[in-house]
Parts: sequence; structure tokens; C-alpha cells
Amino acid sequence: MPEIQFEPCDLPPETETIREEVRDFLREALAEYPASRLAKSWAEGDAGFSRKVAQRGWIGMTWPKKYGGQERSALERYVMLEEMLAMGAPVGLHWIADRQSGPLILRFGTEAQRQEFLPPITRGEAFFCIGMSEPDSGSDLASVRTRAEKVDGGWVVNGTKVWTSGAHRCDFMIGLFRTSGAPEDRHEGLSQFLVDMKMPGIEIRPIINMTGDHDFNQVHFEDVFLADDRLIGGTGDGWKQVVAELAFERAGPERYMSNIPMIRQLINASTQAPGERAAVGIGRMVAQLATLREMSLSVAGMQNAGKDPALEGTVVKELGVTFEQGIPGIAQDLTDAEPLLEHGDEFGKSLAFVTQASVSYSLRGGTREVVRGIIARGLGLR
Amino acid sequence: MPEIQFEPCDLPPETETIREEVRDFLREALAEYPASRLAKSWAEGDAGFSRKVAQRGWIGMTWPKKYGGQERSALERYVMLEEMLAMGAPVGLHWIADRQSGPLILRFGTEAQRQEFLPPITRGEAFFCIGMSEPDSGSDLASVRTRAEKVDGGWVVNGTKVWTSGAHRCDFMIGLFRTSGAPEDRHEGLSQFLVDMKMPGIEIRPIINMTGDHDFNQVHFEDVFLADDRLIGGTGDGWKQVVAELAFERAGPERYMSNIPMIRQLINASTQAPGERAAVGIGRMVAQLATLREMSLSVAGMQNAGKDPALEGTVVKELGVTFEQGIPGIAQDLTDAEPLLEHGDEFGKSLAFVTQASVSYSLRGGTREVVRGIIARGLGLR
Amino acid sequence: MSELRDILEDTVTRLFGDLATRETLEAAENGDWPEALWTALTESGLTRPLVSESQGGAGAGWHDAFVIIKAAGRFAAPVPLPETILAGWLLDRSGMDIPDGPLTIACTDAAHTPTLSQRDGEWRISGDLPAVPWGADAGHVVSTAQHDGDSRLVLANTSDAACRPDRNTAREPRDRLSFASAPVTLLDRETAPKDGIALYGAMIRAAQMAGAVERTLAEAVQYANDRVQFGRPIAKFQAIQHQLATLAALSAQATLAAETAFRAADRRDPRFEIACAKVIAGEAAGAAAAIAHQVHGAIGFTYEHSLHFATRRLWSWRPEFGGESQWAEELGRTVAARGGDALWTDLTQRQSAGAAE
Amino acid sequence: MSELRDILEDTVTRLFGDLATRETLEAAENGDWPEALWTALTESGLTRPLVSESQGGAGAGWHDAFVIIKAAGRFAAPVPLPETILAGWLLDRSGMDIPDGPLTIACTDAAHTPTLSQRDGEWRISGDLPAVPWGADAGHVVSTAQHDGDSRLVLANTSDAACRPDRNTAREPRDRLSFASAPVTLLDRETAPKDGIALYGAMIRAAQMAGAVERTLAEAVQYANDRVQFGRPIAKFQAIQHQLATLAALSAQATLAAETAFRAADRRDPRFEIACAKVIAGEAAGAAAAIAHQVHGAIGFTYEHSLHFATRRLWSWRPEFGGESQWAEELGRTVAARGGDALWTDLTQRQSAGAAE
Repeated sequence: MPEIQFEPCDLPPETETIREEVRDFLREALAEYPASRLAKSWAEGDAGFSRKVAQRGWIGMTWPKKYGGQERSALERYVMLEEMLAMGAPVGLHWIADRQSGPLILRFGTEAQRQEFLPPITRGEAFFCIGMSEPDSGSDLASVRTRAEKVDGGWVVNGTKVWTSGAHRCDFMIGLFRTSGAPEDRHEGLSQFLVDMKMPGIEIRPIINMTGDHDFNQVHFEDVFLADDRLIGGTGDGWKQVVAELAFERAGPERYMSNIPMIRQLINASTQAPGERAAVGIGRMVAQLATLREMSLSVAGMQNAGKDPALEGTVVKELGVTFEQGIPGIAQDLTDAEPLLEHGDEFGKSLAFVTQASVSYSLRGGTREVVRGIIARGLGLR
Repeated sequence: MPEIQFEPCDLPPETETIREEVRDFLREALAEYPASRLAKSWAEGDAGFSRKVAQRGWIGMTWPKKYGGQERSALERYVMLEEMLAMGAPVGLHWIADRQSGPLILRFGTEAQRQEFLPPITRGEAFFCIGMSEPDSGSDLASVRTRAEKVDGGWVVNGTKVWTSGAHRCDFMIGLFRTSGAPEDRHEGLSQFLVDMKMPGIEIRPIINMTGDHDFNQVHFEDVFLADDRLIGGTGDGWKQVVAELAFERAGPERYMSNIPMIRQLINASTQAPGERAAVGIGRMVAQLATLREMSLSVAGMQNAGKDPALEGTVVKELGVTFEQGIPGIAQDLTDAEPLLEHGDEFGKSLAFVTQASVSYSLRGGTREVVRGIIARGLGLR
Repeated sequence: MSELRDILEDTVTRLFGDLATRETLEAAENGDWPEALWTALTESGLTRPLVSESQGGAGAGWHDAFVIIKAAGRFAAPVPLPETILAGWLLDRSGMDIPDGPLTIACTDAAHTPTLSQRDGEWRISGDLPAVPWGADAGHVVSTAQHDGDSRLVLANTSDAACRPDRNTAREPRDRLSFASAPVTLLDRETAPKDGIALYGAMIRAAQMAGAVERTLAEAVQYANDRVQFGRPIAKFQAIQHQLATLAALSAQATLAAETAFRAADRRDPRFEIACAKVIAGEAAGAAAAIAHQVHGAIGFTYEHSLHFATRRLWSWRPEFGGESQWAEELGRTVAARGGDALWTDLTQRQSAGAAE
Repeated sequence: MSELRDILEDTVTRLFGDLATRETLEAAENGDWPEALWTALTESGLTRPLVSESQGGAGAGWHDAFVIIKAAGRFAAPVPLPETILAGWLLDRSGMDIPDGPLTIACTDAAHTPTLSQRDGEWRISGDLPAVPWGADAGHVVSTAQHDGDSRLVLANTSDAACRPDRNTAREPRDRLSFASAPVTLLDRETAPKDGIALYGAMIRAAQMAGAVERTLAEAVQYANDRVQFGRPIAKFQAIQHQLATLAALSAQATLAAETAFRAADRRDPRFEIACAKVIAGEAAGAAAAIAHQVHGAIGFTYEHSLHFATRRLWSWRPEFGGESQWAEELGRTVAARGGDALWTDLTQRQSAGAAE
């Protein structure tokens, strides 16, 4: 039996209801969005849009009703999400809370923390960011230096986080800090905290992307006081919790769908009766897309059935990122487009963006090197 | 200044003479060869052909006349060789002696060894093979176990060589044996010997390729006595000499030209007015071919000018092998051919052969891993 | 997996493990028909999974047959098992009796389609079928033939043909059958899909390729763990690990793409999914052969090693029933004709249409 | 290298090193014209290497200019230096005076070619030139224009045009110039090559790409040696080493392909070599950008790091004057028309034809 096994998944019929609801919603909510903004997909955030999504009950939709959730099935959430991604909806702001931070709080948080944080998340009033990477840490996430020192009634944090996506627009951070030991101790002595980004002592410095966009930040902590009830989970359990969280991050449909809006534009840019070369190029792309969707669905189905398809999720990321990163090159090759940033057409502007942004796809959520290493271990390579 | 620098090379006008001579010669000598045999290129040997080449003075053509050579320039030899390869001439039998063994003897051999071996090579009467790899050595060539023990008046050899190309059709082997120390000593204590393949105690066992062809062999040595004058170069200098020899092996035009006959057939199989997809596929291939030829010429020109383009030669191998290995896939994709081994057309038979043979291109003359490692060191990666 | 598929998987794995041995494979390449293997397959009911129970079959679906056909690829089984399953299915759908023994199919193209004629109320076939899998060993062949510009599926007896044996790169039989006014039976044009051979032929080759890709992965992982170089198993080298991770991902992808096509075949017109499967499995085949050979080094290039039984089949099966570009072009034209905005809705629609049945 | 090229290499490297600084590049992206840099280039004679000495140029050849143009790519020089060199060469070949200041060229296609008319014995141009490099900064533009179905090269004064500034992905100026019956001078159709802009434009972009690829290699090697992860420089990881080895090989290949085209331009019709160079440099550009960013990780994705000055140019330059597929298609058609047997003899013939001159 192979170590990696994708069980085919049939979506239950009830997911078709929410699929249609999301489509209807997006048709209206995205009517005014230019194609080049939709091409940014989940890299783009829009607070107004997030609140509209919240009003429909689609943030934290699988969570218990007592925390503001809708107790919908994981597969309904999957369908909601793939529809958002297929249109390139700007989910960037509520995305982290829905995907990672909420589930983390639900699993490891205290009852008080759940009651405090989950309902605002579902209302689109609490956006989260992740404070994990540090200067010089790179893929080596465990080499955390930012320290939370125990003081009376709480903790005092000093240090710097970097590559914090959306920190400047978020309300809270889930921060991974060292509560004991030294960076050489690596996975030992790390803990996770809920950090209100408005706390005194926090300074957010923008990191401008090469696209000219502002998404990443450096976040400096200088004597930031966190009360005892801001610790999430156990002291020293941070790494274990992060690993579970990274699994949420690695397995979703966003790992192959980021460039679907660009694909749509590319097919629209070709004629209805394309030449042989364009037809073959589009056909290979579509074969990948259709198969990756089956793989992603399979992971969702296995998760839903209570299995642990961690390795399969990693495989989807490996293939999905390769697929996504190839799209700008295919679009460039088939159209010979020369994008102009100011007065150019939407296709060119979209292509300019995804060409640049795609290089980051194999960095986020685990670099290609890390991902392949995980698969290799899963194969039993010694 | 970059570490890797290809100086453009203009072939001197006199090389055009030999180019035309070789073309005329091959037109006649290869007239009866089916295309599928030419597709085997330098993997194929033919003693009759080799002797005809010798009669033209084209084996060892750069060597001193007193050893049977013609004292032609290295660039004239280069042109002779690229014309042979461009037609897929079956140079396999005399090839090793011309490329490696002869130059080795010329450089490190005694005067007696030169007189004994070089003239027969140039007459096409002495074919050579290389005894380097051993069972379990793989890319780790220095882990030699075959031992030559010093005895009175000579050496006694025991052990096994493997992947010895053409051993069953060759007259001599240049063997790398351990004259002192243990396999753990690696580069230390190795020496090179001239071995007459008819010596008692040598047993040659065929290794059949997956193509069904017999090229490789295992060569067993049991108490094979080699007189003192069979040692070539210094005792213990074997590794140093081998490194020099591998450089000859790595840099030649055969590193990008093995599949030229297949390319010719592919272009002939397309119409004169191909579709867009075929035109683009052929065009990309031709752009690579033309550029690789300039690179290979450049290495030859720099060698001729007394420089040491070892790194550039390795780059040609890296790119050349990638190019060569890609040809069967391109041919398959553009033609959808389904080769039949018995009654099929020549194109299909050629394609079946090169599809299988091409996997070995990145193994011979240093694996891809080894080659990339050499380039990385050349870049100063620490 | 369903219980039936679990049982099939166990049965077929044990059977091939016992009988599709290296000796059998080598002998088959030298022209020996593996009678013991075929008999065992027949007796286990693996040759007629899709045939209705009334006809002596298992009455199972394509999704169940997927397990058998993929395993045939994984074990490089030198018998026309996938062809027999497909031919049996076509005949069964036409309400025809299934002849005993191995069956085969012939994929004809415009240049090589035999013609039909009628004489004394009997249909007769004339012309060549090139490269028929196990044409010399199979008792009957299902093929397309032309009549008055119409394409029909027919059943012919191979003993009525002159046979010229040939081999593909994997040295599997690909024989030419030449008919001269030989009697045939026509399949029912209403119930047996007209494009049955070309389309479902592509599907079975996709599953076989997925199996053979999985085999290359298993062999390469094993070899990398066992083989020591520069003082450690080559599995420790990052370059080897990354190549095998890529191969593993492509193997899993090829399997699911093929399985998706087989599932679709039980539910609706599977043309889209089969096209995807042939493209994905074919791309995986090329990459898998390259990676597995690179990892194995020289030993994998020898006939003595078993890797080539998988890789030569991958190379052979890629173009059969249409290569990647041919199927991709069809996919591309279909999608382009519908336009980019329909892409996603069409995709989700297909899946839910299948699931709802 | 020749002595002249050695001197040029030293001069241009020092000059760009001093003046094409990060600050200059950033300011240029915000619309500032780098006057100091341009003045220094002019004073060093680097803007007119191909112009005859009688016209105040250096009277050098394309092979010499290669050094300058590749360096302009390596340093991401935010000035229309390659365009000025090409325009100057075209004007010089027509025996025309070379205007002072930066010049540019406009690559027009069938859909966007302005038209010529004659009025009072003067030639006039009407229509739009889209995406003209530094259209707002250059004093003059050499473009193609149509007259009675005939394509002519013309020199126009940019101050006669309405200018709408725009930017490519690298934020280099790509401005639209709109002419309404503005006076132009026609270049000599005998001595200035008719396809001069599209063809030689592709050549200069190939050289610039080779330079920028070399830059990505230098940055990535430096970064890999400096950056420590998991306790050691990432340069120690085999996956990083192999990626950089690939990048180095592609960089060397792109450079020689471009240099070969420039050498051919001094000797004969360089269309074949330019097509090869644009294909090879374009393919290298795509791979180089991907590898360099992968090696750099997140830091390379920031505006603060300098890598993007090279990679955004690579992405921008790939399609300019025709992307790889366009040039490959032309090459493929040329070769296919001649047939496979002529391939090698044609290839060797070109080289020896060049060398013999």
C-alpha cells in the first residue's frame, strides 16, 4: 500500500446549496472589482468585503453556535472557500482568523478565550495575524529569540517578528515567544500568546513588497505586558500547537487556486477557437487544475472523515504551488503580453502582478525545500 | 568578472578543408547504415568503420608523427569529431583510445609505452576501454578495491571492475588499481595500468542493457600478472591522472551531440511548413543546439589557446545533457509515434532507442549530481 | 475504499505477486504466453469484472476494475488483461456472448481502418489492424471498421487473420492482423459507445501508467535506502530526497486522475476526465522514468535490474490511444470554446453531476 | 577579449558602479531622470560606440557595444542607453547627424504603425507609438511608419508628440507618443536595415537579459554564502547548490548566445543568431528569476532588497521585441523549410561564413 493515498471524495448534495449562495453573493459583492484586483486573490484584503462575508455567517462557519459559528460541515466550508478563491475574492483580512487562529483558539484556548475572541471573529470584527518568523530565522521557525519573561500576573515580551502578513490591518496576533531556554533549545520552551496589536510597546514597521504593495511587516515588542490570560494552551507547548496550526495552513485549496483568476483571464484572452499551441497549453493547464481539485477535495473529505491526511495535504501543496507558479509563464508565453502598470489593460496588469507575486508562493506556508523534505520523510527515506 | 566565461571561438579557415573531407568520407562510409543505427551515435562501434577512419589518419590525428599521428591542430580534430557526431558515425570502438587513453599515454607514459601503444591506436588496431568503476562504487570513483600487489618484476591484480564499456571488443584496458592502502584511503594509493585484455586470469561477463544491447561488462581479475612496464605514470599517482583524464571525457562535443541524428529525423518527419506548435518546438531545440555548439567550440578554442576551461566544459556537459535528454520527449510529443521494434519504421526504431538510451546520458562522464556539485564549487559556494 | 475494491486489491496483488514474476516477464518478452498467469486470472474472475453476472461476470463497475487494471500496470503483467476487460464490457453492453480466453482491442485511425462488406447476409471485414496488443495470443479482437462512411464496432476472430508479430518498446506484443473478407459480428451501436476503443483505451492506459509510476517510486525508494555512496545511503542526499518527493507527488496525482476517470465512467460521459487522466498520467510517466533512472544510476540501465519493466512500459503506453498533447488539445479546445468564465462552474458541475447519481 | 572591449568593460563597470546606485534606481522608478549618470555616459563616449568617428562616435562594432549593453542590464541602468546606441547606429548608417541627448526607438506592430504623409515636400507622421522606452525623456525617436504599404524608418522629435507616461513591470518608462502630422526625417532605405528596430531591438534586449541574469546569479551566490539557516550557510545545502549551478550554467549560456548575435551583427545578416539569442536569453530569464527568488526566500520579495531590480527587468524584457515562442516559431519554420539534412551544414556554414570575413 503506498504511503500517500488520496481517497476520492464526493461532495454531499447539501454543499450545492451553499455553492449557489456564495456565487450569488460574490456576483454582487465583486461587481465593482476590476479584474486586476481579483487577480491578487487572497493576497488582497478588504474590511468591507470581510464584514459582508461575516454577515452571511461564512466566517468561522463550522464553529459552535455559542461562539458565533453556524455549525456547518467542514465540506460546506470547503465549498464556500473554493468558490471565494475561484473568483479571487479579497478574503485576505479575515482569512487567517478563519483558517488558523480561530481553530487554534477553539482547540487550545480556555473557555474565556473562546468567548472573548471567537464571536468577534465571526462578526468580521477581529482580524488576526501570525507572529512566527523572526529576522534570521527563515525556514528554521524553531529558532525563536523573542522572549516572554514571566512577571507577576503576566509576561513581558521583547523582540522582533518579521514577515507578519497584514499586521498593520489586524487586531490581534497569535505570537510564538520563548518562555524558557535559549534559541539553541529550538522547539523547547516556546509558547503561544494572544496579542492585542494596540498594546503599548508594539511598533509596526511596513515591509514593502517588490510589487509595491504593503502586506508584510516587522513587529517590534518592547516591554509589552501580556496578562496571564493571554497565554494560549500550555506553557512550553507552543511548538506542538504551531505544528498543528501549520497543518491547517498547508492543506487548503488556496494552495492551488491562487491563480485561477489569471487562468480565467487567459482563457478569455484566447479566441474561442485557439491555435494548436494555445489549445495544448490551455488543455494541460486544465488537466492539472481538474486533478488538483480532486486531490484537494480528497484531503478535505479525508479530514472530514476523521482521518489525518497530513502527507496528502503536503503533496497538494507541492504540486499546487508548482502549478500556480507556472501560470504566469504560460500566460506570458501564449500571449506575448507587455504589461503596462498605468494605462495598460487589465490582463497586463494582472499578469504583472501574478508574475511577481508567484515567486512568493513557494515561500509561504513552508518553502519548497521544507515541503519536499516532509514528503521524503513520509516516504521513509532514511 | 564571472567565474565562468566562454570566449567566442572562430574556427580557423583550414578546418574547413578537413570538414569537407570528413563529410565526403562519411557520405560513402555510412551509405549503407540505416537511420536507426546512426541514431545510436557514439554508443555504436564498428571495427571496419574504425579502420577506415584510421586509414584517413583521423585517429590520434593531433599526436606526433613519430607515434603515428598527423600533428594536426586540436581544432581540426574538433571539426573532424563534430562532423562524425553530426552524422551519428559509429565511432564507439576507437573513441576511447582517441579521446582518453592515447592522450593519457602521451602525457604520462614512458617512451617505450608510447611507441608500443600509440601507433597501433592510430592504425585502428588497438581499441581501449576504461577500468574505473567497481561494484558498489557508483559516483564514488575513489573507493577502489581492486588491488595490484607488488611482486617480483611486476604486479598481481585481483578484483572486479564494472560498467566497462566495450571491454568485450577492446584490446586493452586502462585500469585503476589500488597499489597501497585500503578503500578508506580513497584517493591515496591508486595507480593506473595498461592491461592486455587477453591476459590469463581476466574474465569478461556481459551486462545486457535494457535496450537489449551489449555494451557494458563486468571484468574479473584473478591473479593477473602485469609486468612492471605496464604501470603508467607514477605509483600512487593514479587519481591525479584520472582527474586529468575525466576532464578530457567531460568537455567534448559528444556531450551535446548524441541525439543530433534523432533531431535530423524529427525535422525530416515534420512537414516543410509545420504547424505553430511544431515550429516553436523545433525552433527552441535549434536555438539550444546552435548555442551549445558555440559553447562547445568556445571550450575547444580556449583549450587550444592553452587555457584551462575545466569549469566551462562542465557547464557544457550540464546543459548539453539536459538538452540531449530532452530530445526524445520532444520527438515523442510532436509526433505521437508508437515505435515498433520489428517491422516499424526507422523513425520509431530510432525513437525507441534514444528514449531508453537517453536516461544514461546523465550517468556517463559524471552524474548530474556530480556535475552540479563541481559547478557549485566553481562558483565559490562554501 | 469499498469492501469489494479491498478484496480485489488483495486478490490481484497476491496473484500478480505470485505469478507475474521476473521469470514470467522475461519469458513473455521472448514470446512465451504466460498460461499459468492467465488461467489464474480467469479462475479468480478478474478477466470479466464488468460483465453482467448472467454472462458469468462479476457485474462490478469501472471503479472496481480500476484496482485490477492499475495493479496490472504496477506488476507489468504480460497479458492483455485490461484489453480483455474493456472488450468484455463492450460486448456485454451489446448483449453479446463473451468468448472465452484472452480478448483484445484494436485502435484504428483514419489511415488504417478496415472496411466492412456484406455477403450472403453476413458481415465481413477486410484490411489491416496494426499494432494489436497480443494480437497473436488473443482469440478475438474488438475493433472499429468502416462501412459507407460510418464507423462500427465489430468482433472478429483472430484465427481468421494473417498475423505478423511485432513488439513495442516494452517488448509487449503489438501484432498486425490482416483480414481478407473474414466474418465479423457487429456490436450494438445504441448501447456500446462508438468511441469506445479510443476513449476507454486511453482510460485503461492511464490506470496502467499510474500503476507503473507507483512501481518506479517503490523501486527507487527501496534502492535509495539500500544503496550506500560516499559513506551513507543515497536517500540521505537532499537532491535524491527532492527527486523522490517529486516522483511520489506525481505518482499520487496520476493515480487519482486515473481513478477519477474510472469513477466518471460509471456515472456519465467520462470524456473530460479521461482526457485529464491521460494527460496527467502521461506527464507523470515521463518524469517518473527520468527520476527513477537518475536515482538508480547505471544499475537501472541494465536488463538484469527490474526497473525497466516499468519504465519501458511507461514510454510505450504514453502515446498509445493518444499522447498528452493530443488529449490536451481536445481539452483546450473544449474549454476555450466555453470561455474562461465557464471554466470553474463547468468543473464543479461535472463533479456534482457525478455525485448526485 | 580584445583590448578595446577590456577597456570598455572596465570603464562601464566603474561608471555604473559609481552612478547606477540603489538611490538612482529608486529615484528613476519615481520618475526622476538620472542626469548625472547620463552625462557621465555621454562624456565617456559610451552613448555612441557605433557612430563613425567623423560623427563624434567611437567607430567601434556591435561586439564592442555588447560589453556596454550587457553591463547596462547587469546594473539595471535606468537610462535608454541601449536604445540610444541602436538609434545612433541606424542614423549613422543613413549618413544622418546624430542628435544630442538620449534617443529612443519604437517597436511598432501592424495594429500600431503610424502613417506618413508628404506636405510641402516635407514628410510628416501621424499616429500613436505605444510603450516607447523613455519616450518622455528622449529627445528623438527612431520608429517605423507606413507609407503606401511600404514600411520606412523615420526620425521624429519627441517634443512634437503628446506624451502619456506609462511603466513596464520594472517601472521603466514605456510612454505613449502621439503624433499629429509632425515633421520627420526618413532614414536611408538602402543602408539602414528595414527590420532594424524589431530585429536589433531583440538583440539588445537579449544582451540586457544576459547581464541581468548574471546579476541574479551574483546576488544569489552571495546571499547563499552569507545566509545561515539550520546552523549553516544555505550554500551548503545540496538543493541550493544544484539550483545555483543550474542558474550559473544558464547565465553563461545566455551571455554567449547574446554575444554570438552581436558578433554576427558585425559580419552578416544576424537574424538567425538574434533569434537564437532572444530564445535562449528569454528562457534563462524565466529560470533565473525563479531560482534567484527561491534561494533568497522572503527577503528577495521585498522592495528593500535589490534582487527585484534585476528580476522585474527580466520579466519585462522577455516579451519586448518578441518573446521566445515568436522567435522560436520563426526559427522552426526556417529550419523545417530547409529540412533535417540541411540543419548541420547550415549551422556550420553560418559560423565559417562569419569567420571568413
